[in-house]
Amino acid sequence: MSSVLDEPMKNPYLPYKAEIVEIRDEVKGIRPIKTFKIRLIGRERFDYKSGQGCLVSVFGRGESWFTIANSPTRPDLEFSVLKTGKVTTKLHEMEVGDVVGIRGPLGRGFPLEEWKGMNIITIGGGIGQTPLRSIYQYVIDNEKDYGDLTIIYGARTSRDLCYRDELFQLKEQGFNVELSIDNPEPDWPYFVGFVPDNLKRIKPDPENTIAITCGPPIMIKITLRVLKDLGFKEEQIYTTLERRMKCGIGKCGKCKLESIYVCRDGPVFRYDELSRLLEEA
Amino acid sequence: MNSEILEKIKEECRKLPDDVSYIVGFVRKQGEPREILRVLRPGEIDRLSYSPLSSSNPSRIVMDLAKSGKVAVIAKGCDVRTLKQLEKEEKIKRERVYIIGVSCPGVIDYRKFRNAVKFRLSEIESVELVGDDVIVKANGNEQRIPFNELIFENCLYCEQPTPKDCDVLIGEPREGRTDFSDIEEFEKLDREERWKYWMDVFSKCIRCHACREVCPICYCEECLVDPSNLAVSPMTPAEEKAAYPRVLGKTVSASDNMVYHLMRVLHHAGRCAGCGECERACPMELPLLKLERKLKKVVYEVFNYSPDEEIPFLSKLDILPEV
Amino acid sequence: MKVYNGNFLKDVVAKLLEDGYRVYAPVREKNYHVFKIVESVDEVSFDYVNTKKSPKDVTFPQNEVLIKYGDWVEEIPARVDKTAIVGIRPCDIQGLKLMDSVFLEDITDPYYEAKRKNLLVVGYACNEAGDYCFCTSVGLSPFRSDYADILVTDLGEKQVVEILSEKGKIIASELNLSDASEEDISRKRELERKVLSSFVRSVNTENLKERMAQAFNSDYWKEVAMNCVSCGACTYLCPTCFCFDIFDDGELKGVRVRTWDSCQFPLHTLESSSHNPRREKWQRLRNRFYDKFYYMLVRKGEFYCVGCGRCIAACPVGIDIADVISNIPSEVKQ
Amino acid sequence: MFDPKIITFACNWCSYAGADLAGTSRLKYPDNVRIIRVMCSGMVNPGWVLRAFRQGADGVVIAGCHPGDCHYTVGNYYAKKRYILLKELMKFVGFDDERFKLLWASASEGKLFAEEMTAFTEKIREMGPQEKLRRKIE
Repeated sequence: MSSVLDEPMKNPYLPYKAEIVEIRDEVKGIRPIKTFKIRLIGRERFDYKSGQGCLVSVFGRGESWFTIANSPTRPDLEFSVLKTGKVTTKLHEMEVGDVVGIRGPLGRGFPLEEWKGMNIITIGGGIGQTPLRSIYQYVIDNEKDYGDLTIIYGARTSRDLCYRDELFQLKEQGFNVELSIDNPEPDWPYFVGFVPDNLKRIKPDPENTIAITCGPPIMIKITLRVLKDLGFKEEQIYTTLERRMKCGIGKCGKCKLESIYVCRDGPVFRYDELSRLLEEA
Repeated sequence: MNSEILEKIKEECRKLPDDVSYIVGFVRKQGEPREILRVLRPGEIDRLSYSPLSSSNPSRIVMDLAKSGKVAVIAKGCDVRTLKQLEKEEKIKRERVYIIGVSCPGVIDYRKFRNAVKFRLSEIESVELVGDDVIVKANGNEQRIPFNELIFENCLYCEQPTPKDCDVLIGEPREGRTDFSDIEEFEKLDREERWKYWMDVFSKCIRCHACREVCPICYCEECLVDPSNLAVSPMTPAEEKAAYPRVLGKTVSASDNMVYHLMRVLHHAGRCAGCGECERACPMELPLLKLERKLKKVVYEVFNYSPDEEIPFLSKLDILPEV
Repeated sequence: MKVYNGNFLKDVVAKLLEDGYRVYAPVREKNYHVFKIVESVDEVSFDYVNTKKSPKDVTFPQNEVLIKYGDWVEEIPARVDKTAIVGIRPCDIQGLKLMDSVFLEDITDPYYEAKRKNLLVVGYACNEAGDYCFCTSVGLSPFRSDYADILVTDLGEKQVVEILSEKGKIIASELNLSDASEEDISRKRELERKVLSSFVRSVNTENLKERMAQAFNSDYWKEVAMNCVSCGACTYLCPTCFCFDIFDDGELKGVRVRTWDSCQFPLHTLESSSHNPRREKWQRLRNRFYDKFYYMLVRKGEFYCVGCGRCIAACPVGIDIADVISNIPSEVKQ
Repeated sequence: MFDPKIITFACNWCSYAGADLAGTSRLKYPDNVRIIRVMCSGMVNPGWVLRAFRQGADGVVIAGCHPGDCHYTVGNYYAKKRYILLKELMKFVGFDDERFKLLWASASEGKLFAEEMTAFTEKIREMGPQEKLRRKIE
């Protein structure tokens, strides 16, 4: 009996059918990361904003939230998946052509329209680079609307750097890309140390600038302090929060942070929205 | 009667060895005659209370506190047996616990009490056990109820009302008895009647896990059935998390609830002291002790294992029947 | 305001059964009452203060199959037929209203809506407060509700029937009601005064928001949670606890089931990176109190506790929400 | 004709080898028996037995070495203890405990293994499908 429940648009729990068209190995080793390029089957891609995410569904295992890694100006949907649990392990075993479920776009994206004409700085750590990649791809594709772009990104070791070749390519094209790794390695020409220290070294000018930071909770905490010291006002800083996400539509209560549903009112937040919380986010 | 016991308890608490940093005892709840377990400092002895409604088993709290300091505990017969079992499983060091044993005539089932008492719970001032009657006093008048109408059913089959290995004993010793007549009665039913009975019981279970969380010997961080926590660390490899042996998830039905309870009870073989916390905690008032007592009957009769043995039941392999 | 000679509640159950409704009504189970689907009127019993479990599982069942899957989505079962709940207390009706505002606003939950829009709600005003009731402290009344279709007050040999919605009018018209006389109304007022005086518990909610904002990092919450065992009894009985989990049962072929979940279970917020925003039991317990008296007040403008007292009765270690909220320290003990 | 599903946990050193021997010496036993190889019968968790019944198995057998020849000396004693406890509880709650069987079969007893499996399958076929613990939410 087909009812309102049968169409994905009407039933927010029903995933779109989609297939994997390309798999790229970003990082190998014990914490492998793969980027999946996924195309909806029999349906146009929904439009979305950078920073929004999808719940990728593997029937029999469950669903996991991944921020969309590519900008809306680029084709299909890309998700970078760190192998860490039930769903992600199954995803890492999948090949091109396998079918997955996609529920999205979910959450609130970055307000890129408001940022027109301003400089953009992305500060990423480890797998946190995914939403930032969506931003700088969008900024690059609309270069004339924005000021200059700075990409600050760091990881544990050079092997853990996500989107490494793409970032080196951007560096050659003249973009201001500042990479860093935590401990020294033989042929590593760039900065060695944590991302917030790299940020202190670069000392970006807060005038007419938006800073977006994403990564492990500790890195975000220190980065926010460094940005405040550099003179950034709270309205100029954006970040994303990591929570357990299940329904993705602000109902199940797993992602609740005080009165905020991170999956519905986030995961993107302007810093002043978080500073009023009782608990330190 | 129990006001004398309370005086003796307080007296003992004043003579505690000075290295005792916590006292685990009962405190009367505000607004109703219920007795709540509380961790008190040696200075707060006058907050202590004791009545036939002091039914909870303090072993769970003692197990946590004994890790960081010496604990004095006011314990009944079944509580001491649980402490002994936890000591057998090296979860508690005996020298870390100072046991004030109280010989127990049986506790009141609060549900029966609430149905039988004619006052509002907030009006009740005291509940005294005098001889075979419970005297309930409330704003001036008094109600006298026979104790055997209020007694917690499990206490009728108590094996050890007097704590065995305790530092000081209050009240004169009482004899326990091993009696499985209720289980034998139930086993007379034929298979389909038994199945129908348990299906009716487990169709009411809402899987709130109160029975598992209050049980002093159900201390695993992660359970095989419907876990409410997973023992995960940042170093746990992804394959291990992906391959968790999941016997039962969150699906709820009479048969799934039965799998949940069978697995929970199976792990109590030879360990359960019969304190009755699970049945008291169950919001849907299910007869959970029936399963535990059946398993205890099997452990005693088929394996003839006695709980006072030093070696835990699971590691004793020379008691297997020949069949 | 109408009046019905005899037992309107029982007769309306019979009527609804005739009209093919699926009727939830209170049924006595040994020691307590529970809402159950009844086949005939004689199963029903209305002499209760409140049911053991809240009636939230009428519209939000403990297990609900969202999707049956095989090689892809096989089927989405959504049975939609006329249902009615008879004998629901005003505090549980408020619970229903609070649940509706989460499930039906912003993004509508179709499974919930399929059940909710076909539900007829026949409320039953209280004759006497229970040992743990404190609904008047959270701004509710034991004998008024604007969210039911019909509200019935029992005067003994007759029952006052207030029709509050179109749906209610259609059903009520099939039973012969007469207008309430002055004497009926004064008897109802008299009963209402008696009920109000029978409350023994209350919660001090005066400048609660500031007190809670200040007390968030106080050690008070560690003391309150000292005995807590993090079981789910309070949340599973609570009419305004509707957190849920979605669980796939079956590797290649199976069902994606929505099931109740509790913020008291660590697994509720455990991330696969093993980070857990509420790892300690006192954080989880504090979260339950703050969610009902602070967070949802900030978000939805209403207390998300209806004062039914079920969690006080069911707590195995005697944690009492009324005492805990009333005794929140005003200045923070650091 | 009802085709039962039998799950057998066969210990790697004795029963699994016994099953192999039955196969190599062309002894027939019904193919409804699905064998899961475990390193020792003592490793079989009673939860897996209940999970098998929940997933729709009609019969479950734990096959291990005879008491005394266990490769890990005491594995089969643990298996026997758990078997007795679970079987007693099953009887108590009214589940058909004949569907749950413990079998000692050493590596050389291929014939015994085949006969036991055939007899057990026939008995389960008579008893019919197992509906009691099967998961109800389909």
